[in-house]
Amino acid sequence: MSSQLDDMYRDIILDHFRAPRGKSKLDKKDFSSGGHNPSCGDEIEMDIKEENGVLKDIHVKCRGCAISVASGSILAEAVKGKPFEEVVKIAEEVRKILKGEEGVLSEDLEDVDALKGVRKFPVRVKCALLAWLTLIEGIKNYKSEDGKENPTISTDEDDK
Amino acid sequence: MSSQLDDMYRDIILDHFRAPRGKSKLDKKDFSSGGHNPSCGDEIEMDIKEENGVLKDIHVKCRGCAISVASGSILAEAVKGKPFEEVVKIAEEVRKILKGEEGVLSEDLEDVDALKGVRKFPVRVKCALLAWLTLIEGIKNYKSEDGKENPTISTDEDDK
Amino acid sequence: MPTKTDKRTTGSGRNDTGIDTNAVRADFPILTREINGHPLVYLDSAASSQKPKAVINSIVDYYENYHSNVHRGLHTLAEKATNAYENVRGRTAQFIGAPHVEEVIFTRGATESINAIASAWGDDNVGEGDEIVITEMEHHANFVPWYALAKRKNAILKKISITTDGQLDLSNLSEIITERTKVVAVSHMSNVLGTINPIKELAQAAHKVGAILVADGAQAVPHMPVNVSELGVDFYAFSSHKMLGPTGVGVLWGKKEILEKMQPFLYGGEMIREVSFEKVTWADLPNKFEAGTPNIADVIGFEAALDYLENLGMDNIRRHEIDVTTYAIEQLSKLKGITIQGPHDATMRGGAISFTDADIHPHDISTFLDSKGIAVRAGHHCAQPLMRAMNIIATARASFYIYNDRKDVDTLCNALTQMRSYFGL
Amino acid sequence: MPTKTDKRTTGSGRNDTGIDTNAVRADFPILTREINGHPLVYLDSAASSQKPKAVINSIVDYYENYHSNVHRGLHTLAEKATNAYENVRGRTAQFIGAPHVEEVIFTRGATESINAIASAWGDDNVGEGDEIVITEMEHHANFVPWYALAKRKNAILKKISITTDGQLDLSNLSEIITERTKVVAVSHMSNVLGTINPIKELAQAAHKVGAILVADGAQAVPHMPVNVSELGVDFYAFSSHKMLGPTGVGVLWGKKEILEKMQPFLYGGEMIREVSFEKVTWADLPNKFEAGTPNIADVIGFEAALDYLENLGMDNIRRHEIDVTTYAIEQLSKLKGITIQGPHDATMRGGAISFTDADIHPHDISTFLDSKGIAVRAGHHCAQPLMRAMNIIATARASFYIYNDRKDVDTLCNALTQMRSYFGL
Ligand SMILES: Cc1ncc(COP(=O)(O)O)c(C=O)c1O
Ligand SMILES: Cc1ncc(COP(=O)(O)O)c(C=O)c1O
Repeated sequence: MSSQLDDMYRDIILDHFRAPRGKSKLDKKDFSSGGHNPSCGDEIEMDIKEENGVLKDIHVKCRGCAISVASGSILAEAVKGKPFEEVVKIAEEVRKILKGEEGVLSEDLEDVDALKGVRKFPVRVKCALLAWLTLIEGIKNYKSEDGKENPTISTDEDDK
Repeated sequence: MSSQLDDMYRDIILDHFRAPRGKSKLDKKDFSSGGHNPSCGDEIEMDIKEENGVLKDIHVKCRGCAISVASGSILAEAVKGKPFEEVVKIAEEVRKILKGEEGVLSEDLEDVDALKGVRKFPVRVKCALLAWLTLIEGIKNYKSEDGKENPTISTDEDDK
Repeated sequence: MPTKTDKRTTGSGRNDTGIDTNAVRADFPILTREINGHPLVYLDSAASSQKPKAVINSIVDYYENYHSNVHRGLHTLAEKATNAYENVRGRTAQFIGAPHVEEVIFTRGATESINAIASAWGDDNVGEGDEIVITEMEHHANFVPWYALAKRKNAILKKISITTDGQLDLSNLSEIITERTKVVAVSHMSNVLGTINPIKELAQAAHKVGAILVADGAQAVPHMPVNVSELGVDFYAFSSHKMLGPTGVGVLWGKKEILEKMQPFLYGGEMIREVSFEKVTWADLPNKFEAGTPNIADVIGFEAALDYLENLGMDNIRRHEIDVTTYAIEQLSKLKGITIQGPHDATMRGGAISFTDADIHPHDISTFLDSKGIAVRAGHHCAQPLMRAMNIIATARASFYIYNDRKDVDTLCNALTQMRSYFGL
Repeated sequence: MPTKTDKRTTGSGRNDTGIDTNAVRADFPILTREINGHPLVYLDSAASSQKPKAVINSIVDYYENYHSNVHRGLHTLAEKATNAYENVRGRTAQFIGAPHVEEVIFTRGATESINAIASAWGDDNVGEGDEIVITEMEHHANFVPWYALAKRKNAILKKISITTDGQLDLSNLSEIITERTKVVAVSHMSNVLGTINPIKELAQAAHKVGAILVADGAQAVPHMPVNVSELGVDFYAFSSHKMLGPTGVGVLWGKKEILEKMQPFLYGGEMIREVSFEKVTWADLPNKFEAGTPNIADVIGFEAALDYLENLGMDNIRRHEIDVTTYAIEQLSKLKGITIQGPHDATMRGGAISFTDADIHPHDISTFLDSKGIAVRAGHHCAQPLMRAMNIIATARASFYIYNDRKDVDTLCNALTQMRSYFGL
């Protein structure tokens, strides 16, 4: 079943784990969002720069397992430069896919697609989800409250 | 194993069950004692007449199973006319015997001896014990407090 | 597998109720036993049912092949055990018509389930002068927790009395369930009288005054189709061991909205989200109510019991029991000295039949029957208030289940006749 | 019976500690399983141990031959079941050196045992401003119940900190345990660090100020000789499932004088003497604390576990685990990137070894090891306060028991080495 192991830890995932993208801090951020996973201990923080409804730049700091780190890194790469509307749509599709529902990803999101392997390890799904849920929550919060407060989400609520 | 059944319900026991002794009420009583067995529902009441340290007469009223009724009847017959000292001694020996310890009964107490068969049915031991413990408690109480109060004992405390 | 059951029947065990008793009996290893030289006639299922091979096997299979502690484990065994365990939650929800899986909480038994409600829900929702309504026919499990709550809170414990034929007396219900009532706790089926209580009506009466209804389903779930949504109750409690499942497992079902607001009743691992010296936060349903390592093996065994029951069909089981109960009441009624407690119409009751003999104490009845291989229970059946209301000390109780048939009734009645002559009556 | 164990060892499994691991392994059906194409190496016994055939068989034997509800039953099966069940109480008392049989209360697990103490004893004995002392290394089961009690009562939760090598820091004990202290609750052996705590000393310190000592023995009883009288504790709690026994059974041991004064924590059948609407009186020990139908089958299975352990000898088991733990610490220490938590001297600790990798998260460690058939646990091990104190998120934990040997350590270490290269480190 080492092949199943390789399904989860695909080369793309391991590559992101070893050299996470979005590492460099932003000179200026418009809002932040944080998330954690009490049962795993995974923690993520992200700073985001906005310009005209576009996610201009993102900094992701994740302390956790290979899956959560890789997922944060893949996210950073996938959403940078995209309009928030599209970003949220992608994040929602990823959530669906990880939860085993139908979800559609455009072809250029090959790395995001690599997260699919996690589905065979149900307990790890929330590790992969953490970054995406944190981003969705951050954007929602930024839009509704002009980012006055940093949300903190906990993926254990998505646990069952 | 019907023979084991017959061990408990010996002819002597069945005879006492069908025609309990000590049924007639006393014209005058010096003290009373009551006992019950909450888990079984067995209830016993006894009135006793004393004369010069001798248990002159006894009335036993028992509502319960064949064993408790027979035991009360056997008791009535066995203790009537005996000095309290001897009565208590007999009751203590019966207690020992029913609890599986060594106990000695004089030869004239053949009917009391018939209670031994109950020992093969541990859950029924307290039914056989009820009358004897109630008597012991009654005498103890009469001696210490001049019978001011009727004790009520509960053999469930002897349950384990 | 040839079993002793083959000997005991001359005809087929199948009756027109859809249950083939002979086939069922062959699934229960213990039923081939002899007791005191006679084939076991087990008429004590209301105390605890026997277990089919499938239930026993599923426990063995679990321990031999995939035992591990559940939750949080990332290794294969932990995942298998967790999936199997959580799967039973869904099966249970479906079995009792629960709308949400996470409303099913596994406890150690009906007693713990009811205690959990009385303490976790009760402590927060019942105050001084409030009223708690129970009935005269409750099992101590649905009596003492409410008595203790009333004591703790200076609340008032009120009772619905029983009629002479062992039904709830609802004639003055509006005086009993009032604006001060916070909870009505009622047994769905009496373990002594067999009476099936009108839970749906009582739930409506409770809701009208803003109270909740707690149903003790320990005797009902094993014997008839139960749908908590249709009943409209707020909490429902029952035990695995009375419905073919292992000992050590119970179910607490509660409405999601209520459970979500309710405080935990046991604290420890798995029921928390975050723990520090400063602050502890609870996990979501159902974990909030399942502190510590659950009884994994027996919950999994419980699923095999659910499968077995569903395979027979709860409607068929109910029909079968009405048939046997009708016959038993008919036959027992013919016997000299015997009085049957509770409703005599089997469609209004379950198959637990309490009876007394005019001259012989229930304990002697039980001991005598045991000498003939017949297991019945005798005593107050953990229902002392009911005994008091009926003004009897104790009863003997024969209770029937899927593996019993009319022949067992005949065996019982013959033995009871012999008994009276044995005691010289 | 030829099992896969035969393949995995070249020499004898016997070491000089008196435990023949190969013989032991042959008694555990699950250990012949393959996981992901590799023979199972089960290193998760601190979460839950595997079960020997004797334990499984005793459950089967019970259900197939003498299942019945216990107590009050007068028929043969009820008497057999009751005797068997009650017999285990005596065996358990003897196993932990309890002076009185009736001090042994069967619960559903260590978690419930501790909750019972914190609520039934705690509610009556801890008041506003009183102090509850726990330690930084407690399992949530011995943390959250005390936290909740402190909240309920406005009492103060104080902690004994840990030293950097994972021991209790007793340097300022007299400041922590004071005249206001009502209870000191301490794990006998840490499930994360393996540390064996000085229970006897702590009990003395507690008693000096009139407090009681509650020991969480969930990890200790399975792995070393425990004598509650010698320890001088007031309460002791543990679980069957971590010591070869079935899930769903725990033990609450308490001093007779204390238990006699303590209120019940569950109400229902069997725990009462008399019940009426006006008054309820409690049964004597131990029944007062065992409301409802107990987990009969698993308590009986638990006895088989006690037999198995006693047959091996708890002293031998302890010696065997010191041997394996010593070797494991030695070998793990050699690995690049691996840090071992807790005491490094195996005579001061049990066989649960938590470790971290500098670059790889414990969850990835566990998942990787699982792909090699090795079961270890990863996470906070229900000890978040300890994780915070050690400033780590989680650990991987390999825990050893009677069926593990030095070969298992080798298998683990080889896999950990492969792991680092798999993750490109
Ligand atoms: C009506 C009723 N309620 C509650 C219970 C308690 O169930 P348990 O002992 O399994 O907790 C019983 C069984 O004895 C019962 O018959
Ligand atoms: C130290 C310690 N205490 C308490 C517990 C709780 O035991 P259980 O989950 O069996 O109730 C555990 C096991 O997880 C433990 O390791």
